[in-house]
Amino acid sequence: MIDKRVADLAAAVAGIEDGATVLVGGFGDAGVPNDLVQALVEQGAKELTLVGNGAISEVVGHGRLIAEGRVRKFIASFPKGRGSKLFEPGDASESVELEIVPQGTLAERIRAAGAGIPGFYTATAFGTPLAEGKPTMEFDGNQFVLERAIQADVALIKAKTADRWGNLAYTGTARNFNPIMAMAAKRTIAQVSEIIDPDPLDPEYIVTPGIFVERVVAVADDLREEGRQ
Amino acid sequence: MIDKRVADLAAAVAGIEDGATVLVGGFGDAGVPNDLVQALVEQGAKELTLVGNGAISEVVGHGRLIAEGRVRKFIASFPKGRGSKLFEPGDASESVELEIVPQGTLAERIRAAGAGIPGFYTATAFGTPLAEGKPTMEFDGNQFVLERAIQADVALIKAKTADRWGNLAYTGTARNFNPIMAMAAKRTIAQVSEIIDPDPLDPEYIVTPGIFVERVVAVADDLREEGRQ
Amino acid sequence: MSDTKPAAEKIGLSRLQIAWRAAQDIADGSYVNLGIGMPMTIPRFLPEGREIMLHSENGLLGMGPPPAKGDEDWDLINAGTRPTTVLPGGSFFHHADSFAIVRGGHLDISVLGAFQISEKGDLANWSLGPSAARVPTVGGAMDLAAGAKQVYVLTDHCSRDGSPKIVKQCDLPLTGLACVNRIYTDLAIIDVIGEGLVVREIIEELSFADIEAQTGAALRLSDDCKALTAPEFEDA
Amino acid sequence: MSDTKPAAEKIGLSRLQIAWRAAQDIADGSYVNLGIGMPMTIPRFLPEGREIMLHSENGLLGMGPPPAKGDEDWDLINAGTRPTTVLPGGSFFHHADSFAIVRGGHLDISVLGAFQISEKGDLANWSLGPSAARVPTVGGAMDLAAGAKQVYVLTDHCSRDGSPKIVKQCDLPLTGLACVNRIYTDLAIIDVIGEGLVVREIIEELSFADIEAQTGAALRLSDDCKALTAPEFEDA
Repeated sequence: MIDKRVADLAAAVAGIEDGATVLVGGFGDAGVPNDLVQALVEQGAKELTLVGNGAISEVVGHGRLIAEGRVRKFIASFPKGRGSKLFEPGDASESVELEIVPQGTLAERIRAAGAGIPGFYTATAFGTPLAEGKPTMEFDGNQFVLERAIQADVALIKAKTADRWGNLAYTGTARNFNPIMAMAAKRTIAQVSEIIDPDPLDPEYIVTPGIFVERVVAVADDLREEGRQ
Repeated sequence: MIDKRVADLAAAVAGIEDGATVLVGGFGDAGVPNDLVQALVEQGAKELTLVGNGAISEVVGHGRLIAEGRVRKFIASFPKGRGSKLFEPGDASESVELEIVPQGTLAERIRAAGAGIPGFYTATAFGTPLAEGKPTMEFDGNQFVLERAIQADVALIKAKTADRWGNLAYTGTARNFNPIMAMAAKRTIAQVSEIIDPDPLDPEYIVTPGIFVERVVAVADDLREEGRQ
Repeated sequence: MSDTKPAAEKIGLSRLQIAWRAAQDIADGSYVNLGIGMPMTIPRFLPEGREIMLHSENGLLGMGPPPAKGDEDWDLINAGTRPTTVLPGGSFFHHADSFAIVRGGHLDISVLGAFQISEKGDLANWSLGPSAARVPTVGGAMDLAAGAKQVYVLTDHCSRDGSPKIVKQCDLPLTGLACVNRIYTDLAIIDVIGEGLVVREIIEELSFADIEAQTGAALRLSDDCKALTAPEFEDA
Repeated sequence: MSDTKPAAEKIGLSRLQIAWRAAQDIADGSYVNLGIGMPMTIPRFLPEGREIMLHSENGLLGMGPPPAKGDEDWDLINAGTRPTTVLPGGSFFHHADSFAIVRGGHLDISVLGAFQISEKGDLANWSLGPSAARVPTVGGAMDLAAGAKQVYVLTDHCSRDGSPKIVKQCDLPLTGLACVNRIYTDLAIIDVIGEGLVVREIIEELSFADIEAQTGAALRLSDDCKALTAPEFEDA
């Protein structure tokens, strides 16, 4: 029987190893698996390569892992969001290696990993500092940059509803990076507001098929930064 | 005001030019825009480059265009489906140039065109006759083939439900190539079983956002091969 | 001496007026992405009777106005991470699909801010250089610059120190090469076409020579150059 | 003379028995794609109590049994274009997402047919060569060969003319290089591992030498080689 449900957050993040590449979903306050991140902080994994759009806070989400000193490298498009106190001189985050990636390229590099595409060409960033050192190729008279897939060990994602097969549905703009991160990691762990059972999700309305998901954990009252419930 | 609805099939296919590259959706009997194809036959465009999974029949769909002598080149993974009488010696289709593409590569080449990716690398077909003459590249010790986007002038697709904004929802495996073809063409024309109005489709359940669609036409009693309604 | 400086500071469009003017050029039925800052004020100035679909790169097409206080849904936010709403006909999608819309050339217009624009339409708008800040942030700017059918830039004509923002060649880190199609400033509207920069509209207080004096690149005057005007607005 | 030939034709597993034997090796919870032909008969032989999600590359995960006559929905078909059903927990997706599942390495097992398999695990199963038919058809075979975590091949050990299908090097057009992990035939089960072909099971009627005689490539005998057996089935 297929049953991706795990009992609690500790079980959800068990086995994530030091040095892992970890995708963390979300954009702004929407779709960030804050509870899984908190569980990962408690689990103790360190020297992580963290991949996500950016840290909007040092209290929850991506920024929490950075503030706790668990991140060796951060691959992001907007690493320091409005209101974040990270990356200030003297801060613990100062030693974090940063790789800045255009947001669309970041999304496509993640999706590529999930789709078995090791590299692809894009016009984005051609001729800019963010394409420096990257191979280029001309197609039909225009220049493009070769971008590589971002393979990951673990994805921590958030969705609204799951079933025991690990199928996921989202809400609003909380979808963002979560469905593509689910595809890109060897092990995808989803926190959801609700797990329906025994009936499955409607097959027409599933955004992430359960094949991409290893564990789901229900967190009804999810952790949010104050005033952003 | 945005209103993608057109009155009839003739209006839907108006303006498609000789020599156009035309994507036609569907797999098997599911999701093939047979009525749009029939309208295109009547409209008269010829010398077409046709792109689709394959022709399962010479009576409807892709095969109809081929049987009518409108196709110069056919890019397909399974050009002659079970039961098709095309491509027999002496047949009018004998002069059609064929480009055989692995089904997943075909899908990804179409999606790439819609996503602004002129080329990508894939393991599929490496070392086989279908990769002959194509550039290759090594990533992490493995060999991959460079595949090019399939840019198109027109996509003829089929969906189940539309709204006036051109948003589309599908049913079952009739989804297949239709959503990615919608992204890949300069002009996407959709036949649907029903156009709802004035209420729009639920934004959570839309598979093809209306930005990818130029025209929608309602065909309640769609053309199918006998016994496959 | 003392009466010229205040006058020079007063002339030209306000930031809201620049946004208003750009809004007039967005046709009915357009699909548009609005960058952070001045571009985001465009929606309140869209002429009535036009239905324009706003794209928010975090996965939303058909973005509506901000919600009323108390109605915020923090799972429905805009690219600036603030709560927003969805209009009838809107849709949600994931980030790769959202940037397929951008990078695949499906947006009619992307409206961006600028630090510098070159005479070839190169844009610099994401970084003031390696020394300016410890943490660079690019977001979707490079995708929006490279991908949209038309890129409009909304900017003050000159920096606060008076130096031109429209230059022969950008010295700040680039966002994209030859990507800008039209520049709306407080003083003029300038198109980037194959041969260079063409001035389409100038505020009534200034001459073409005045615009040239405040621009760091060669300009051509359009044959049918018009007066750049806008209604007065109270700043919110 | 006359009593050896009929005996030689009778020994070995039937096509249904080969499918049955392969089905026993598919673990509970596996995600599996079944190719056209012999692989498609596997579902009826899956041991009870195992929940296995079948992937159909035309956009379906959780494929069920064929519908009852009269219940066909021609918008819900399998990769062989015949009506099918969807089981609880199933989902629909478009072709690029469906092949992302295949090519991204998410399927546990892809089960394919074969014309030839080389000792390195090269597979030829899509074309009998340029002269054989005017119209080549490849479908998803190359994606399934390249993408799945494990590729199982179900095949008769020899062609109808008695020539071996397991060969040193394929002379038919390849489907994929070094992609096959395990071969189920009417006579044996053979694993492709780094060093070559290892025989895991042989039918009781034959010896390792017999298998070698019907194989065109070097074989090694597994230390714990077992008897290959299967229950009897009536052909449908």
